[in-house]
Amino acid sequence: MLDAIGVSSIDELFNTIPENFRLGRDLNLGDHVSEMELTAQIQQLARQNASSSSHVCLMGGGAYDHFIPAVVDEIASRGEYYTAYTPYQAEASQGSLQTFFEFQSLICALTGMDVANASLYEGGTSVSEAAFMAMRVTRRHKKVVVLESVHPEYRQTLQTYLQNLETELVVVPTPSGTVDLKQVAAVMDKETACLIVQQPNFFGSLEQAAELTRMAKEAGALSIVSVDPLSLGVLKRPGTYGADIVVAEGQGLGIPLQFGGPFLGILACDEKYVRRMPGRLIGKTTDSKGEDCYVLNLQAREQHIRRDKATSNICTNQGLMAIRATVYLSSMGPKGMQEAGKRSCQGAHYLVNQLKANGWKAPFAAPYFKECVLTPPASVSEVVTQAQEGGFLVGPVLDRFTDAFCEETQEQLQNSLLLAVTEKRTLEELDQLVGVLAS
Amino acid sequence: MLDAIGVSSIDELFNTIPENFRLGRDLNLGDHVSEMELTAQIQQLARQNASSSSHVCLMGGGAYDHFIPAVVDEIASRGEYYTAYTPYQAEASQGSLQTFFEFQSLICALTGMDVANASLYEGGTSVSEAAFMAMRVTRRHKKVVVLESVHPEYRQTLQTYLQNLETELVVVPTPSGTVDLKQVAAVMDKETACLIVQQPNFFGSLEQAAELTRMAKEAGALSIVSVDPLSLGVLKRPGTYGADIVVAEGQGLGIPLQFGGPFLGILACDEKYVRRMPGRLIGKTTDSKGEDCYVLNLQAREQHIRRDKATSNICTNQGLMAIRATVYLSSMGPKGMQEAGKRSCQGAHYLVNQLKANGWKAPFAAPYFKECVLTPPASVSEVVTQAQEGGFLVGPVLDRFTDAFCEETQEQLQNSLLLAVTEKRTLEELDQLVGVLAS
Amino acid sequence: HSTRSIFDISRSGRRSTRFPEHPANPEMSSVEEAIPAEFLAEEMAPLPELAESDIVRHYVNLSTLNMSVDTHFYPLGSCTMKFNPKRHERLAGTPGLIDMHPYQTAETSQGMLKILFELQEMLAEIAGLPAVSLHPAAGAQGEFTALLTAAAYFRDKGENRTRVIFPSSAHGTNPASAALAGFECVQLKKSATGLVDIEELQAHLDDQTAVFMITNPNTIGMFEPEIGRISQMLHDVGGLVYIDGANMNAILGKTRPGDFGGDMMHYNVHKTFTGPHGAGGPGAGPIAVRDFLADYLPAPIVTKQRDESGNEVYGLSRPAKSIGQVRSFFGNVGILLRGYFYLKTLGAVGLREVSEQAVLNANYLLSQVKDFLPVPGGDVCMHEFVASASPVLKDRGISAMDIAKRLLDYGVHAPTVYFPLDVPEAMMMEPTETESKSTLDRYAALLRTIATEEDPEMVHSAPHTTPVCRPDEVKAARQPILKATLPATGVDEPTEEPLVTRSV
Amino acid sequence: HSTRSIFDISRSGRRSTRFPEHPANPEMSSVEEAIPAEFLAEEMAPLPELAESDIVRHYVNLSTLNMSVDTHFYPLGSCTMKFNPKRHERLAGTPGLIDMHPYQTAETSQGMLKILFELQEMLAEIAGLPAVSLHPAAGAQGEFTALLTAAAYFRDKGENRTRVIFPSSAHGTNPASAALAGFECVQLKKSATGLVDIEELQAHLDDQTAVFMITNPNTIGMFEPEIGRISQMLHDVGGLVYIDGANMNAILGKTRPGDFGGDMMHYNVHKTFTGPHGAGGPGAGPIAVRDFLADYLPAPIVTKQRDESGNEVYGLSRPAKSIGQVRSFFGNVGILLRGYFYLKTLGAVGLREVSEQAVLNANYLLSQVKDFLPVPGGDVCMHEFVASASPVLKDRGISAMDIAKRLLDYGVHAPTVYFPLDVPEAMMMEPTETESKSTLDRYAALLRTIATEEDPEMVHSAPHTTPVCRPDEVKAARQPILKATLPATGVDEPTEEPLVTRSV
Repeated sequence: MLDAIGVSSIDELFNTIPENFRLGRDLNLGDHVSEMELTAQIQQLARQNASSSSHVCLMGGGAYDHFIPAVVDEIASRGEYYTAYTPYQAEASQGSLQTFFEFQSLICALTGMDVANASLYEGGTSVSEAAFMAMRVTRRHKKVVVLESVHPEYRQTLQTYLQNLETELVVVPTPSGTVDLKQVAAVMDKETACLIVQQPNFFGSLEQAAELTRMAKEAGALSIVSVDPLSLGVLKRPGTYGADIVVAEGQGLGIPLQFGGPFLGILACDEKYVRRMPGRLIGKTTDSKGEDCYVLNLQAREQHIRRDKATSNICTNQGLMAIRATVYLSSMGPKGMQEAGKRSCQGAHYLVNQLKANGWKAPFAAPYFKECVLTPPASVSEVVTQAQEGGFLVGPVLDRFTDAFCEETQEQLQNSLLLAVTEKRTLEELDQLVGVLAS
Repeated sequence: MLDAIGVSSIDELFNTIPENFRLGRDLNLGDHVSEMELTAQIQQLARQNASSSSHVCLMGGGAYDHFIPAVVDEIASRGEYYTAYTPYQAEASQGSLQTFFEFQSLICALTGMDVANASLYEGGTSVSEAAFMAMRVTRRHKKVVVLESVHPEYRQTLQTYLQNLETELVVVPTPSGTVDLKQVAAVMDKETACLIVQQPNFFGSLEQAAELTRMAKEAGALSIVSVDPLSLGVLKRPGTYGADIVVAEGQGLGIPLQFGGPFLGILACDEKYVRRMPGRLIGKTTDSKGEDCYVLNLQAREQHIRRDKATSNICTNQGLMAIRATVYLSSMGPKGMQEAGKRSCQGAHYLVNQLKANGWKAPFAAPYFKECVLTPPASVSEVVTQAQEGGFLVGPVLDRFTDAFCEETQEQLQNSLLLAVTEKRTLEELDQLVGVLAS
Repeated sequence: HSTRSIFDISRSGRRSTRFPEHPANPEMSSVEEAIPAEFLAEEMAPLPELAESDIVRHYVNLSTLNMSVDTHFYPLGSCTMKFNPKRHERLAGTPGLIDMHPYQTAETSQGMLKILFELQEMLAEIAGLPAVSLHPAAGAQGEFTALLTAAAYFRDKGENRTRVIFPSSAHGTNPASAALAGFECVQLKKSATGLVDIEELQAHLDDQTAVFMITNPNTIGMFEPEIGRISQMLHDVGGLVYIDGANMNAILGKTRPGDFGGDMMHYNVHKTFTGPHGAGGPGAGPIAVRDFLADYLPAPIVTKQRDESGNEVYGLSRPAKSIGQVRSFFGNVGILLRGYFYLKTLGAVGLREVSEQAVLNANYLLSQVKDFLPVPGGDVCMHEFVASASPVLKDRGISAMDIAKRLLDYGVHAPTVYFPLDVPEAMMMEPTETESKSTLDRYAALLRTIATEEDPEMVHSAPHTTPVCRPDEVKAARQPILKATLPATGVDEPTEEPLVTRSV
Repeated sequence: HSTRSIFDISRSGRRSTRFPEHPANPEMSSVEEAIPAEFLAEEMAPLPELAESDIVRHYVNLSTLNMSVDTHFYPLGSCTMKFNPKRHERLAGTPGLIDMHPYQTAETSQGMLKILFELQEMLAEIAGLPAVSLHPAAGAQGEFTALLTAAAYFRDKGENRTRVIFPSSAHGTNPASAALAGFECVQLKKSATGLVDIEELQAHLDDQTAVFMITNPNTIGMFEPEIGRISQMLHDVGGLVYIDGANMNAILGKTRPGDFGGDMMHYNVHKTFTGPHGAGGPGAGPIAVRDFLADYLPAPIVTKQRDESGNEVYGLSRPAKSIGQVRSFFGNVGILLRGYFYLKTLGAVGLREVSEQAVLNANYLLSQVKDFLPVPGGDVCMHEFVASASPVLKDRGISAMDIAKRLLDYGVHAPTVYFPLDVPEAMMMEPTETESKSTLDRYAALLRTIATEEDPEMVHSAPHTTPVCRPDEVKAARQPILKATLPATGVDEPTEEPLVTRSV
């Protein structure tokens, strides 16, 4: 090969790197290890972690231990999917393209919206992208309103995204766990691009989402509703109460917890905003022989065409996670989503009632779905340790987020934690947890 | 659908079953469980077992904890392979056919033989099938000679296979761990169909396989050598010393232990016996367009054609295990096989020497490869428990097989066990085991 | 596609799996020190040298040349090509199951033994036969094992019974197993419906009769109406009835071999209970037998006892007069596990629904094709039926084989053809319960299209879209090419490529 | 192939995943009791109803319509489509890694945190930049995050720098990220080699200059010879140099962004360190920055300390002046793990060999095609090069797009075409280190065959063997069809099918 190139060594090929910049030593990375050694090392490191394999997981806060049907792994582990590139070359990518088209369709069916893109990074950036989209649609760039009950990390992300811009981020406090509609009315005005609501909210509680959506519309702003997709087998789909943009963290849709990512950003909206959407969109069309086929659509919105005028900078998205969600939703169907939602909701209420009987308090009175803020009669950090030793993972403890809440809300969250119950949890497990925490 | 058939109920379709034979009740199998429940139940049952995940496994006796490259699972878990049928329909099965052709080729390369079939059940039945084949080839149906040092379950299998026939099974005792050539010479005669040898033998020791092969030839019998495929990166390939039939348990070639099966029966032989072979054979040929392709070959030997005159009754074989072995050997290559063999052999000798320094005895003096019979200074059953509590699986304890050995050999095996060291074992693990057993 | 083998794409120096040398240690001997030179190989095995990327691309592409249940409708009669639930495949790989050594102590195997014990019980219940051995490796070995069990029973009773009888439509494994077990084989005459001619059978029965082997429902897809009388006839002469369980998918929870007179049977776990077919195997062939045969079953059997504290304790035991093992180790546990998962998943009602849906699907398909592919067995079948392409051959010169090959062009696997021999131009179709009505409709429409295809030459010369077309089997058999080897010519790459060409 | 969607094959009553109801318990409330009716959905979501067998056959067949690294050579320039080791895919699924909740306490996450800490350290070493954040979700978010980090740094210093500059060959994400972060974008003029015009750059530099973003080696595959001077120029005006790490595969262990003047950079873990591309993602976009920027990095960073007993204890911390999070949770850990496995697997020497082999392969390919596809960058490239199909277009009317499409007919994925815009009829090729010489030889021969193909119409109208050919994008955009829905017409199957049509 060197002869064909006309050089005498591989090093010669690197002569274009100025000599003073060449690294004259080995990187300090250590020696290579074999597949066999690596396997042993990683298994050993993995054993140093707790996880939902070693413990029964009731943790919440935007990532949940939901059940994943085996068919999801079966499909997503096919090399034809996971080693393919972004489907720019339509003829070589009909598999991915049709699957993403089906993903868009399923998300629309689940949320009740007109159109969904083919994924964003995760829940927090989806909220931010939705806010930017709302600013483009409304041409209002001065003010974004968000409820304090939206996930603090989503709000933090939005704040970071806005930090080098002029846009004001107004947070409406929610010291009673859900927002007071009057306080929202007080801040919505003609400069407001959007109102951002989470349903169920970060505390697990149900906001007056339909009413809030209406209030946004009245102010000429867009309503952005962040939902838990796993609630939509039971709770109203936001399309049915007029949400303009729906975003979601799609982790529950067949995606493992994996310490926080990769997850799945979902964004769906009203048809009329489609050309302002961020992210990839797949469309159906016909090919040169007149046959139906799928293709990347409306690419003129995207960074590789529009560059600094693009609707977002996103390029690499969460394709494989969207494939997982597609297979997941196909496997769940309408009844599976309803059953999972019911089981989660019933389990959560059962657990909360049992704990209340043992002296635990729930600071917020609003209806909740599968997750709830609870204050134990003992120190919350001791409770976490006690649970852990008894084989349970609980939390997060809410002092983790103290900076994210106003003083009044913080007071409510003192010595408390989130507990979430998914469809995976059995009554036996819940009873056992109550027992562990009572002892 | 019922209308199209012209019946009013599904039950009507079962009217051809005489009424007195219809089961008028539910089977006593219990209620169905969901995927989610089954998963939880099985994981709980699996936790009640020790295994090479929970313990460091040094167990031997014909099944070993060898390393399995991930690529083996990647390929063998493709639905196109594992949900396909036997490749009778060549046009719909070129994937399986070519893969099995490559399996045959790799087994020939590994053993040094001319031709290999596309798999039998496992090591024990391979020995039996080889003996039947030898009887067909030699037309001697009266006597089969097997060394006592052949795996006792292989011998037991052979004995069962012969139990309704007239053939005499002569076992040559091996009280010193390997056979005395003179004793073999004494039983080989003109009525002997074959001499069956295992190399390394059940005790891990090396027989004079080349010499034994020669002795079989001299008697006009076939030599059948059962090998450990994982030894053939280091030890002589039986084709190089003239073995007529080579059989093997192929479990080490990328197949998990799974409590004893499915494993992989290997059978390879000299070209001139090909039409007497049992099992499926894939051949290369051309199709109606003159293109190269693969096809089931010499099917006239098989049960679906020749029925009671077939060379074997085997139909379902171990296709998927052969695919695993094919990918495994492709991934190992000549150097990988050599490295694995060396590591196993060196590790075994290191461990045995350390244990000997601690008062353990090895009853047999012959050279061994990766496995050895050892007698601890304490009670062997206590040693097994001690190892287990220290995180190690050792054995089998040899009193498990007492019925299988003559008295003189049994005496040597008193209070002893097999220990096997594969390439997976590190010096640290071996040192740790020595420490656990010393305490 | 390319038919180049891994030997052709081998390049000296490429690597995939590597192992480190043990760290230097004064007490470590070299292999040459440990083992005398006479035992050591003089050169490495001539295996191909490949990077992991070479291997993956080669076999992934090869795999896509197959038709399989996961990708295509596969109505292969007698084979029960049903869908394999993906959870079961994955659960079989659970750590603590897949990596258990077969010689672990019972104490360290309680979870596994409990599963296997429960499977024994479930299979006994489904069979209506009380004693089960999970040991045989596949259906054919199940037959062989049961016949040896019968032989041991007769021997123990001092009877000399040498003959095994079966219908002409029997699977080839029946006579092959009987012959291997040392029996003389008697085959009944052909019958277009596969039903047993009672008088012919009676003529063969005497005190030499050991076993009558019968597949019920039979290979034509019909339930033998005289099975009760047949069993009685066998029992009257002191013989036994063996039920080949290949067609159990038709009768699960509807009727039981033990109830209609069977004394012994085997299951094909990969047919009936979704162990996948694995391109030919592995299977598992558990057998169930009557109580008086239990003592002769092969070892080992899983037992359940209670310890002093009343806890369940599982163990392995050897029946009193066991014929011994017919293979090494316990059995094809990995496949048995899949069967267990399947039975747990379905429960009693679900399992009965399997057969109900399988029979419904088969009858529906039959109703859609019988007008142009006549079915000698009649208008009602069990889980499969055998149609005949004779009229199509006569009218248009299109044979069963032609139709089978042409189906491949439409992305459907061929049915079983020319088996059983009892039906001319046989096409044996088994849709299974996991296929939907729309798949059956499409298949029936395809058969009709092919049978009436305008240009019969397109059918004769089919398939046209598959990687290959009608391989020359005669040529293959005449001068067998049964392996590839490394090319003799040198290669132009370095002898040890850098680390990056390997996976790890 | 069929383009019917899962909505089309839906049949009422078919099921795959089911969940049991909780057992009856007096303290269990119904959902209707727990939640007021105003919040509850009035009907089920109109999702399709399918059995697992339907799902598997649908998606397995769909997947095979893709070209992928596992199945085809994929010389897509700028994308580093290298082989993904299979062990890494499986290890990422290890229980205890894949199923950790992001809010677990540090105490219950020590193994994971150790891995992530070591990865931070390794990425810092490879970059020659001391501070690393693993937080960004992808390369584009890495850019955005680094730009915000720079903005916070400037703001903290009281400087008002509003402008980001980049060459015309920059990836689209560079300007898009800069704009999103609130910067004004300045693009340099086109250059056929992609090298920076020093004078032009100088003309743009002033105290408004925040960052110069440069991909080095650049998108043409050339190492910027003036990178030292460029960095100096930026630093002279108080600006920062951002290195787009898309092309790190060329220089691993050979030179480091921090050494040649970069102040900030991102990695594309899915390009350089074999996180698979996943049909578009997920990626991970860790960034590395100079020490003076470390305090502004996003939270969280993994830290290592020692407890009283001297044991290593890992934790998460927030840098003093952090810009905050740019996403929820820690980062795309699943992808970061694959990067970690890869770096451990290769070590220092193996990693350098990656770049050496990648550059060797690219130069060899260049040498084989330059006579008919001229390469404006010259005879030597780094890991990729940009050839021009202009002469072929001029002589034979065959465009870069035509060649790209025709390659698909031969089972090779197309190279990147028409990017960067600086080269007319650009064909950007990156073979990567994991392809063998024989693959490169075949590819070069194919390019030559296509460029000289007898009937150019075969090339214009290509591809001919793919499932579809040249979709109508204009039609797609004009009247977008962006989803499927359930058919309005009824179905003819029972409303609740038996258990057997589900997987479990």
